[in-house]
Amino acid sequence: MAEAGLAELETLPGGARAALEAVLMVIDEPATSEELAAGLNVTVAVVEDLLQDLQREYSGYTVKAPDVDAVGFAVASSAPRGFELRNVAGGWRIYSRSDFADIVGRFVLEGQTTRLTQAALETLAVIAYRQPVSRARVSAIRGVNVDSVVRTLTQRGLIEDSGNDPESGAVLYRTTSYFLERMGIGSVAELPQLSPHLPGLEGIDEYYDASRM
Amino acid sequence: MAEAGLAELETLPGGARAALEAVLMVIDEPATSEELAAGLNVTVAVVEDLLQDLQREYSGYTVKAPDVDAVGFAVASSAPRGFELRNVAGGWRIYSRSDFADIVGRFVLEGQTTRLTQAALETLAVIAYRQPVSRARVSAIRGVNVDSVVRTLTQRGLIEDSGNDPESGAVLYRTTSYFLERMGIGSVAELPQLSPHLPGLEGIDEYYDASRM
Amino acid sequence: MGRSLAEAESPEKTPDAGASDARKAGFEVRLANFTGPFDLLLGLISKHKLDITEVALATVTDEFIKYIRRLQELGEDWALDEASEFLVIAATLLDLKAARLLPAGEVEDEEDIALLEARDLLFARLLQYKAFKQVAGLISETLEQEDRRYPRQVALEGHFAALLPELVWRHTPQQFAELAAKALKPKDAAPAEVGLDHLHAPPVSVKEQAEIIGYRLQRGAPLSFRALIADAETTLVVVARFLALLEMFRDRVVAFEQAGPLAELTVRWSGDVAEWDSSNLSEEYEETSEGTASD
Repeated sequence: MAEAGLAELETLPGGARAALEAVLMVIDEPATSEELAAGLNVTVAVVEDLLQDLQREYSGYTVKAPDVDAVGFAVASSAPRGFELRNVAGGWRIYSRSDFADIVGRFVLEGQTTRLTQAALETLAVIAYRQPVSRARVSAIRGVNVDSVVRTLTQRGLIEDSGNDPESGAVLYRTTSYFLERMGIGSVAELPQLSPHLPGLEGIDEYYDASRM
Repeated sequence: MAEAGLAELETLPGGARAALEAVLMVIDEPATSEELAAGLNVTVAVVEDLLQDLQREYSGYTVKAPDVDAVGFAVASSAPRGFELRNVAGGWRIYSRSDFADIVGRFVLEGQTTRLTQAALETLAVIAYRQPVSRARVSAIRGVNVDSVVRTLTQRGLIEDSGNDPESGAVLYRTTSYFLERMGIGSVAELPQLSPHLPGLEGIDEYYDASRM
Repeated sequence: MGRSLAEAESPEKTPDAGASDARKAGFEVRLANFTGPFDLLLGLISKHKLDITEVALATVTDEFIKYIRRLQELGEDWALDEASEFLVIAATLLDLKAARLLPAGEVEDEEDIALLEARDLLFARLLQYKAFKQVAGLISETLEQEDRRYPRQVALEGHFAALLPELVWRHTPQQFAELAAKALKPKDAAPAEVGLDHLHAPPVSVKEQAEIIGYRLQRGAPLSFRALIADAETTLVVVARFLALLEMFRDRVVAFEQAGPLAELTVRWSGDVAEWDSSNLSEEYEETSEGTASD
């Protein structure tokens, strides 16, 4: 059935590649390759190939032919486009290219986020690496009360309530997929390793879990 | 000055064309060529040339070379894209190509529920009782980021843009007549009074204004 | 990281400055994004350009206490949480200073081991804090870079929006109003409660403890420190009595005798009974304990 889907798409102008592009135009949050495959009625493998083709093409890496210069328009099409296709927070989405941030920023005022304070950044870092984690524990690690900062981060949609600690009943926090999106990564596993910053403290997690506050 | 602007844009990867694309790809409201020219710091004539180039390219009409078939990738790049640049009511915006309307429509319907989520309902309730109100304020009241929920409610025709806040310039939202219809009431004034449910509501505005971010 | 360390040092730049200069220094600290005792401790440690060793800690302890004193001289109002965190750190540092006096090698006493563990815990916490500070810097850079990309998030084109199935709407106006009331109710409306949870112990006044000690010692017989804290219910009381003794020693109303390292510490009354009053004690620790009590 998925093969029939692909054959059907290829009859349209621009084929499956253009169909995928058309769908990418209307999504307003990252779409997984599974969702895209279902929508296009093709296999996930086909969609993933197409996505990678598009990603490369938008970034201007498609020039393979040796005689590019002979064909005027080909040079133009090998230049990077003004937008890029990225795989973030587990899904695909189109973004304006960062080179044009200043220009795009003049048109897109809203949604532009204000910068986080140092306190908010440090709290966010602790939550990102220790999630799910209670406010009390974040507070113990940071050495200051973090209640209001946690509220701000929640309002900004960067962290969220992820249920209660079965033992203490305290609310546990975790980062959101919006956080992943803002970081441009697919999952928290892609965050830089903490251990290089923590020399000789391999056992600290166990220590903390034992003396949990 | 506009010429200096063009020279500057041409130093960026993809040049002025990509810069224009970057803007067109992320704006929600169609922009006039005058607005685009001002944002890019080039003349209107330059922008209009670029717009027409892009429009033709997206539609796959750039193929001029006679030896296109000899160059594999050129065929692909001359094919229409999945999106098109349209001039609607004097403004330019990128839309998904109409050839793919069926596929896009299927994708949009996939996974759509006929019911609003709890988050959407609560956001709608806040807007209904506090209108006209900005997203930032709704977000502060709800304690979470409401951007995507507001988009959903707008798409569903339940709320609409009602102009900008004179002070902050933020877009203000209000409920629509479709909302009244669904509620079975004639005007917002007919919404039940909140006070019985929320004693001490008088001070709530001050509370939120004080804790506003 | 480097920036905040430099900032944390700023209070040290104006030793013995005039009142207005000192006030300015304190003010600078507040502006300098100084976010708590760990920040300050890290700053002090890096200033001495030493590994976190016992030697550095002794110096750092002195400076930390000096810093607290300066803040109090400035009449800075501390937030309750901040003050209590400082108190905890100050107490730990005092413990550590005491631990430094222990001879290396034979550590048998459980209390000594506890002190060493407290030291290791403080080191571990500081290192961990430092690591998170560094990754916070990385996260900040990434967020800034990513902020330069704008996602395409346009409203659905009209003809697609029209395809959406009709919403199922089951709310009566009354139910909708209840929903609104719930959504509009202020969350976390009681900031007064915030931050009290971690105060496990009731507030203890150093002044009060000094009075207790004074009363016992003025009866004549010298008492061992062990005896003086025998009835202390919590560690906080022990810390308060220890601080009180330091204060009383400075006021020269008590004298210490100790036969050797780790030997029993004997405390003897040496002051003029008529003149001494616990209210003579410096306000150093008192302000925060009173703040704790009245809040």
